[in-house]
Amino acid sequence: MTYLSYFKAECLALFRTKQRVVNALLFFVMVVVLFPLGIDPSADFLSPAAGGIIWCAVALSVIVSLESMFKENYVDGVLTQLILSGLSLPWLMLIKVGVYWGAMVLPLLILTPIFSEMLFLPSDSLWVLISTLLLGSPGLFLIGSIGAALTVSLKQGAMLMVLLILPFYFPIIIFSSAAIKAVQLGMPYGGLLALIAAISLLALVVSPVMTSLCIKASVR
Amino acid sequence: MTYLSYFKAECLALFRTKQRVVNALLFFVMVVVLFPLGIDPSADFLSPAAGGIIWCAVALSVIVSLESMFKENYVDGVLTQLILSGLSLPWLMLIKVGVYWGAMVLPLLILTPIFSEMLFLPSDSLWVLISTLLLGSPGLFLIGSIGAALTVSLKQGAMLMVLLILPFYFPIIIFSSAAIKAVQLGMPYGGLLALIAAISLLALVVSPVMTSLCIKASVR
Amino acid sequence: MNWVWFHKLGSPKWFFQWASKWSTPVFYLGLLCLLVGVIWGLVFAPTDYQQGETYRIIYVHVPAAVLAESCYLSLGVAGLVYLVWQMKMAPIFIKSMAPVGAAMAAIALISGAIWGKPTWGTWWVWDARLTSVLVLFILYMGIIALQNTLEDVALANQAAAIVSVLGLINLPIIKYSVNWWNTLHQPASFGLTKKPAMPMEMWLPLLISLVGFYFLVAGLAMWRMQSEILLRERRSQWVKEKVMNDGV
Amino acid sequence: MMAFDSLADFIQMGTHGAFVWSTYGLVLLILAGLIANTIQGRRKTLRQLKKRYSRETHS
Amino acid sequence: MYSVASLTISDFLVERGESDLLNGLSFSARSGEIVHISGANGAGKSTFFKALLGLLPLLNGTISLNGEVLVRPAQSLLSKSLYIGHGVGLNAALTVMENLSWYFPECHISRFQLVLKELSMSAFAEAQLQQLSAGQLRRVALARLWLSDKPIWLLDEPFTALDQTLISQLEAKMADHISAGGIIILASHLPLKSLPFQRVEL
Amino acid sequence: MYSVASLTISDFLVERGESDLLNGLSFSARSGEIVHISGANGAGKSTFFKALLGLLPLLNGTISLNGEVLVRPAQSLLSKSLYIGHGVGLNAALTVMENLSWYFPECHISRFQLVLKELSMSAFAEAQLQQLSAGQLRRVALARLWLSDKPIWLLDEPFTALDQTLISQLEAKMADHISAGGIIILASHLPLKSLPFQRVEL
Ligand code: HEM
Ligand SMILES: Nc1ncnc2c1ncn2[C@@H]1O[C@H](COP(=O)(O)OP(=O)(O)OP(=O)(O)O)[C@@H](O)[C@H]1O
Ligand SMILES: Nc1ncnc2c1ncn2[C@@H]1O[C@H](COP(=O)(O)OP(=O)(O)OP(=O)(O)O)[C@@H](O)[C@H]1O
Ligand SMILES: [Mg+2]
Ligand SMILES: [Mg+2]
Repeated sequence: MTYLSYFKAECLALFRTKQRVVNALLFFVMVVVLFPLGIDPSADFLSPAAGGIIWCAVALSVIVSLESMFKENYVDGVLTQLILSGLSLPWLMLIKVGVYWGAMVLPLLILTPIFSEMLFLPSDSLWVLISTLLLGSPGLFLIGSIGAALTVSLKQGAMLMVLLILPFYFPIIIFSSAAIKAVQLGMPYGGLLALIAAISLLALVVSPVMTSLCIKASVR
Repeated sequence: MTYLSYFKAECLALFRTKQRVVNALLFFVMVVVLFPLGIDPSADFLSPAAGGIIWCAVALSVIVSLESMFKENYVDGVLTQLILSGLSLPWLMLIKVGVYWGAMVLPLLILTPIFSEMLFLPSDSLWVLISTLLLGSPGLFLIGSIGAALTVSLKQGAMLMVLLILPFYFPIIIFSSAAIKAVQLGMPYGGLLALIAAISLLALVVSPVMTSLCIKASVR
Repeated sequence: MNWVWFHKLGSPKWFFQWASKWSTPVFYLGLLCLLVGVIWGLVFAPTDYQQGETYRIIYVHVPAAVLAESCYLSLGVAGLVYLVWQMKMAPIFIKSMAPVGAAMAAIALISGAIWGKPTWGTWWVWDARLTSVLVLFILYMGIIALQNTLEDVALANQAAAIVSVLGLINLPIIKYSVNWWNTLHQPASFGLTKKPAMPMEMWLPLLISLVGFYFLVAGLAMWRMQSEILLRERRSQWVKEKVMNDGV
Repeated sequence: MMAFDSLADFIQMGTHGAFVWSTYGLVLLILAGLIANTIQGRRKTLRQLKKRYSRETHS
Repeated sequence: MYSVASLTISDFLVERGESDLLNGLSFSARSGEIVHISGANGAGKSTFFKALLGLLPLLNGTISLNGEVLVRPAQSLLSKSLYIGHGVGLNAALTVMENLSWYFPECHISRFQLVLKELSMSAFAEAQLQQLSAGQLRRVALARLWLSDKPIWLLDEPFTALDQTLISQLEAKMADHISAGGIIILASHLPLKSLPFQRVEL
Repeated sequence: MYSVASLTISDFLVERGESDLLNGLSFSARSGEIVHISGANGAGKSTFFKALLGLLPLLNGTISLNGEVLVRPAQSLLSKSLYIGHGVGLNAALTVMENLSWYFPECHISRFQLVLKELSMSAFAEAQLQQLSAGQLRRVALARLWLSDKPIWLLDEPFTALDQTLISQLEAKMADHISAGGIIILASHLPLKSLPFQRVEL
């Protein structure tokens, strides 16, 4: 086993189960649609809330799609073999998260303009929304992978994972929706974007190590 | 195996894993908190949206908590034994959904006043909110169990389940939040409550049969 | 009432042969009608005195919207037939029809959204009709996702049939609920629901285009069903002969 | 009795030519995609079955 | 004595993935007989049990009980047979004892204790299932053989993960069952040591 | 010849749930030897392997390789040993061949084909894992024994679900390994038929 062969295997596995990525996107669509249907469909309500709504939906769908990230591998004993492989577990985890991120983010970015239009997001905010997504989503995935590793041995992970992980998503969500509001009010938002990027960077440093620690503790 | 012993076993199993119920409630709390944090914490925004927010959170947490309803039983071969038990599968399914509903709804009703207060729901709407929850939640659980049965053989069903089931929740959510808005506007809402009850009744008739059909097709 | 046709329809072999005879002519007839209707609509139909030329989008928008609904109705009926009689053809029909229906819903959504921009000034509003088409599209995607995710064919059949049937119940409810929901705080939107009294010269090409869409969808569905039948009946002798001899 | 006086008028469709033509373009795209998908599905099925049958007859 | 005199399988054919399995399997088991189905990995032993129980559709084949062909085979077999397959069929959230009392509400708790003692599992009566070793879990699943009164036993690899002591105990239990007039259909890669059986090769 | 001359375990003690297991297990295996760990269900065989590999913490005990006590035992053992336990360790989304090439990127595809042929699994090279029977899945997991060059094999119930043919094949493979100077530690309820071994009772 090498890093490259693991990377290839992960890509292949994700490509085989590509319906999974599609499902994650459709999940995102559903959550976005839930808001106008469940709460208020008027532009007055939706327009200022659009950025927040999209970010909430992204956060939920990232969590739900990451939840099963390690589960199959855990049950089948693949994680055991990864630990025993002699390769550095944090790097392996980083590879896995990277593959997931790559597969999810691009389609999400394509969907964003459509949904921001449907939620009446002013079009000058769109670019800020996309920037926050680009800068913040690595953080979401990296933090999420810690949660997935923590809950891997539990039969009912999704719920617990939301509980554990959402609090850590709050800063990203709050800064992002603040940035989107800032541009609507004509205020500067560069600092907020920098903060979001900083969180993602921090996650990049911390997450692989944490994830592999959790995995090691879970595999018995 | 008898219906009674199955009922007892399910109650006991749910009682053993009561953390699950707690998690579902915490999940609900998280989603509710997500809105003010991610979108807008002002009373102007929250007060008219409160009913809708609570209902969206309820719908999501019911789906996520039902997702794993049959999964363990599927993996361990318990579903096989239920099918082979000679008892009527629809009744067994109804028992299981009933137990889940019973365990979830009471704590939810206790939480509701707290959250409606935090979301600035006018207190005259509270009783309508509680009535919609009482009348609508059996429908949520019954419809949700069909989705759980459909996706039982999948490793990561939550996403697909949301996708399949949320459209069927829309009417309940729409009627409920309409009823809550109606009372805020001083309009009659009795008809809406009757409609919600009718949907739950319809689900009561259809769901156990559909659920058991799916279970039978899934167990191989 | 003679039920022979019903039993015949249930036989993949009989249906395959029937479809090989009819699918191509039906498809081309549909294409022809569509072309006639659209060209008539685009080139010859008079200008609308209110909307000007933009109204010409109607010649694809309305047929696609109608088809999206009819296709779903047919899915629901097929699902019911499968659950009640376990008829082999029903899941084949559902599997073949779902993507076609999804495409029709997509056309209705896209053409409507583009039409909305010049007439309403926005691509999208959360109006009753639009929302119910969006939900319809999502339901189609759900059925497709289910079929792609479930690997066991028997299970996928059952699951798709159940979701189709439930959708059938859901459809009127969602329509009703959405109507109610909308009118509660947003009455009389854009007069979309009021039937415009169209002059004959505008209405006739619309009718032709609608008929064209129907035939086109029927032809496509038959083609798709044929492939599906071949795949599922692969162990029967007639399929083997058909594939090996004339390549179909 | 065409509704347009010239080809330029026809292309312009009053003021909103872009809307009408982009709609028809997208519709064409979707329909073409659907038809292509159908034909490709048929080809794939046949290829698969032929391979299968020839493997069966050989073994 | 049990009420089933004979179970006859004829012309079984089942589709699994790309291939047809069991091509025309037929055999008959009379009261007091063991049928031992053997065959290489992937021969279709597990598939056979699932088809017999109606969990997989039969392409072809009939099942007769006491000489009569069953019309709704799965339904009529269910009330007379006990199936233990690869899955243990236990509720992971419950303890060992609670699992047993769920399956056999009519039995008294002392009966369970007796059986668990026989299986050397007394110490684990109140244990959670995830605390058991592979073999201990199988023992709990097999406890159902000691508790049920179904005449037909359908056992798919019952010896998996068991130690030698338990294997002999299980064989002794099977001997009891057939001497009481039961029928056992068994798929296993291990030969039965002390029992007479009719061999069916797949 | 392999580079490992001896592996010595001494005074192992592991806490599992309520009880302490392995109470002071010690043994030594030299190059070319098989250690057969046996014991009743729940004796702690699986626990032993996990403790050896560092997956469970040792309450007490040391591991020595070639006479030297290992300081970071798990780390130093990993590069020299191959563990096959209850879990198959295969990625369910990939085919058989893809799984093998993921584990052994350095091997050529023809090598895999050869090994699969030897295991009578050629027909399933492109099969999805969920289409395999219990024994076929184990075969794929065991293919790693044919492909790896690690000197120490740690096998927890390797014979589970295998048919007789494959059991003898596996024994032959194990004979090859020890005659090449490897070390095998094996836990199994089945006795080894044709091989000399050192027995360790738990
Ligand atoms: C995304 C946006 C839209 C969607 C999803 C949509 C959907 C629908 C649906 C479902 C129908 C009913 C077809 C039937 O009779 O069964 C319809 C009809 C119609 N739509 Fe749209 N529509 C949209 C936008 C528009 C716009 C912007 C206009 C023009 C202002 C428009 C004009 C019409 C007309 C004239 C009809 C036929 C009249 C009728 O039968 O009521 N639509 N549309
Ligand atoms: N996760 C756990 N938590 C607590 N106790 C456990 C756990 N897993 C195993 N045990 C206990 O540890 C003991 C040894 O288990 P282990 O799995 O090592 O047994 P084993 O020798 O491999 O048995 P088998 O032959 O059945 O595979 C058993 O008594 C079991 O009850
Ligand atoms: N879900 C499935 N989809 C497709 N093919 C399958 C599936 N399950 C099993 N098969 C195939 O059916 C055949 C028989 O499988 P089965 O599990 O019945 O074998 P078995 O005799 O029980 O083998 P073992 O001794 O390994 O348990 C195998 O060749 C296998 O590849
Ligand atoms: Mg088997
Ligand atoms: Mg063990």
